[in-house]
Amino acid sequence: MSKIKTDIQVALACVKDGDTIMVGGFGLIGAPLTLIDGLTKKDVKDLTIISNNLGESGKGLGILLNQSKIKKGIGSYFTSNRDVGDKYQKGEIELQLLPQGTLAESMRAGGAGIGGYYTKTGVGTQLAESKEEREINGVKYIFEPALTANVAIIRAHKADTLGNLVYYKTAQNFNPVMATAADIVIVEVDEIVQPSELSPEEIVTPHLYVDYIVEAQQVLTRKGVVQN
Amino acid sequence: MSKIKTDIQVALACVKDGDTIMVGGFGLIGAPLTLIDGLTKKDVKDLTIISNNLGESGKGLGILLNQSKIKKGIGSYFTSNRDVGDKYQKGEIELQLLPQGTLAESMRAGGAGIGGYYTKTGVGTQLAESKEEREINGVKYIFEPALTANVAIIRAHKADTLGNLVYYKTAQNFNPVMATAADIVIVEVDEIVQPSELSPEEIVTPHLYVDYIVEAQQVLTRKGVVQN
Amino acid sequence: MNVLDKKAIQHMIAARTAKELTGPCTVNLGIGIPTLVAEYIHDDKVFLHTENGLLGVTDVEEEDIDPNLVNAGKLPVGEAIGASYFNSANSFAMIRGGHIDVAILGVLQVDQTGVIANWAVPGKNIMGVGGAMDLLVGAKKVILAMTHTNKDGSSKILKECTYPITSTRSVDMIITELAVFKVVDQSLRLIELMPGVTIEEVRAKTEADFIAD
Amino acid sequence: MNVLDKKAIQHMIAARTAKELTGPCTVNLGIGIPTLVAEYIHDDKVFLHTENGLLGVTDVEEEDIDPNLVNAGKLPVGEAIGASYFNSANSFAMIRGGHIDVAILGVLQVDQTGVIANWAVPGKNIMGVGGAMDLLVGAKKVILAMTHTNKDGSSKILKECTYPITSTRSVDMIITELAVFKVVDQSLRLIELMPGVTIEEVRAKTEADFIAD
Repeated sequence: MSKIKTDIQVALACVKDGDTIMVGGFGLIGAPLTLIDGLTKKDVKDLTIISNNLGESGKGLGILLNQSKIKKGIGSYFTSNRDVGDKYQKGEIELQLLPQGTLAESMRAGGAGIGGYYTKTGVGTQLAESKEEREINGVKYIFEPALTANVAIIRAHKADTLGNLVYYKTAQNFNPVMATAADIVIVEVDEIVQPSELSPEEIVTPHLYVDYIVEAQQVLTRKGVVQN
Repeated sequence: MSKIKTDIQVALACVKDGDTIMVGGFGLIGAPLTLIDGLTKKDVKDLTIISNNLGESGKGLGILLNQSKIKKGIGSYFTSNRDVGDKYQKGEIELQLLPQGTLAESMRAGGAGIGGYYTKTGVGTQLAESKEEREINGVKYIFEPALTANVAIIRAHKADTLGNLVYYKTAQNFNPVMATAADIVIVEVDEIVQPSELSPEEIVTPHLYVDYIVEAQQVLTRKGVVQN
Repeated sequence: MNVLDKKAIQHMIAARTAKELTGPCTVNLGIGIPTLVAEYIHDDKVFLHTENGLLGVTDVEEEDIDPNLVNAGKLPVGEAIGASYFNSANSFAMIRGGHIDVAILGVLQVDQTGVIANWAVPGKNIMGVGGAMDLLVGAKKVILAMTHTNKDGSSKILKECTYPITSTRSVDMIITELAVFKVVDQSLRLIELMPGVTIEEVRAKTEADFIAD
Repeated sequence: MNVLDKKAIQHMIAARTAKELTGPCTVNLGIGIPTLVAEYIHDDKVFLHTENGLLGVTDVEEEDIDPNLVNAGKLPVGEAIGASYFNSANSFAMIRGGHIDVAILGVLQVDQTGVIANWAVPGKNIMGVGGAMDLLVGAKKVILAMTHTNKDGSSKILKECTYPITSTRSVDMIITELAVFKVVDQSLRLIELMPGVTIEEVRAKTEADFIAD
């Protein structure tokens, strides 16, 4: 029973209406472009998307947004896609804005079995208005609950056939954290190699976190996103 | 102003009476044996030691214990050193026993600016008796505060001259986490190399966490601990 | 009980426990009898995790022993193909986050609801807990691999634990040299007798109530 | 104000800001003018951190541009010798844990106690916060590198912020094309006038109260 899937839709078969989906990437960098494209071609709705941003206008997650498949977005920087604001104004999407560090840390907490944690980030600001405040050793913190998801779609550089992952430069970003925080983790990679080809010290995401592996068909290059 | 120190006592000059010190290692594996030896030769008292265990009887931190330099021990497994129990019975040492995962996670929290967090580990047990319980999404958790220290003494495999660190197999254990959670971090290594010799992808502890580097003089081998 | 020496009994328990493991799965082995289980796993999709920082534990030849490559019991181990190393926080994040499929543990006591005690003895100093509590809350399935009785012949499977419990979570299965129990709805169900063992012997050596179909 | 075009003003601010950075130190540069500061750092012990996962940011030649190697503004950057990569959780653990020495930020507004607003404008949708709040609570020292006024000539240094604040923490220093202020005990202290600028000009273009020695 191999983790490797050649059909993107087969890999995405686990995604259901109403699911919460984590989507890796910082803008297009390290985003699972092939799997996002797959989602845009899948008949699914009412998704909650946890991702730093919701793509750009008409690109990546922006397509999914315009297809009205996204019920709610949880992220730190929606400004990169003006359509998000328009949808929000019209009441067509719920948004939860989190500081970028809180977004990352809450997913790490979710992956590590932590129910929630106290951070100084956001204390005294609008983003903390409805959040519990607590003083610990004389310092004010706010409570942030863990974030988890049904499915994470992420991007890595290489996977071995067991599912061990290594990443490429700043295309790492949220991907390793999301790999820990979802029930099912689907990764797209530049290359699938044999287990002996990744050294035990360089593996960032151990295979126990990874359920399905696909080869990237859409790749970010200097010329933009191209078909691989 | 190099981070590299050739004199162990110079590297340990920052350690003061009453300090809280994190000490890496899982038993002797990955323990900073040279720096621990240095502590046993330093005139210092009332230390709080955060370490998985307090060495073995008359070995490593066990020497420091027998020198009565340790006021309090925070760890997960003191059983490896029967002297700890004797001292505790006589009221000569305070102990705080934490589940191993809580020990590691609390230090990570300390290093990451988190004030405290909720874990399921320990709920309903003796170790949770004085701890705040909270239900999150119908699941019981207990509150654990972050752990930080004045100084961490840790063990790595290689350091570059900037202070970037890589570790060796299971000699990693608590060391990378402790590197993040103390005001001053002193590391002992097998080898000091030039920055270009460690690849950006293999570095586990970036140099901003490391203050002083010494070469290991006491090394764990198949024959036990030997002078290097 | 058959006339078996201590070591043979331990191996018998370990061998039976190994049969519960079919890959793909990730398994954490505790100290003692659970560690022996590794010798009886012949499925290369059963991946062994050790909480001191390695996924992909395998056995090691005497000549390849590396003092810095050990399991949670500080015994030398080897590194399987596809193995990876990580720090203690990440290792326990795997455990506590529910990413380990099976934990195989030893215990001091287990009660008839499947709740265990394996970290402290009253009257003695409470000196070590290690990763026991983390594994209990985190592993998807917990199997006990344990001798049925103490040295003095008293049952380790009790109506109620007299030692401090490790977690409020019930284990899933108990494997001893006499029998195999499943814990179903917080009660013990005898599902198998070990070769040559009678149910009367199990009843005689088990303080806890259990259901035998 | 001298007759300088927008770009020249930005570079002037960036160049002055760079003078505040003496190694060894780790510095995070925000988007906009702060990013330009990198061009004026010539101390190889000033290490640049970018929150999307790189310590050791350096400039990159056009022919070496890698689309997967960028800074927090998604601009292409290079990898310095001794650089390292990490995921977002680890990167923000560095920031939030107090391991970044200096953060250089742009703002929409700063008040006379040094509290800033740089993530939201009332009446517009609140759509992006990024790492601003994290840097404010985490960096040991925060320096603003900003134009003194808005396009319409109104002051960005106010008695009180009218936009939502980013943190209750006061920044440490404000550097504009007109002047340099230190924030001492939650009040602004003018410590330097930029070349050719008079204190009268600064007073005219600053709504906030400040102390000039």
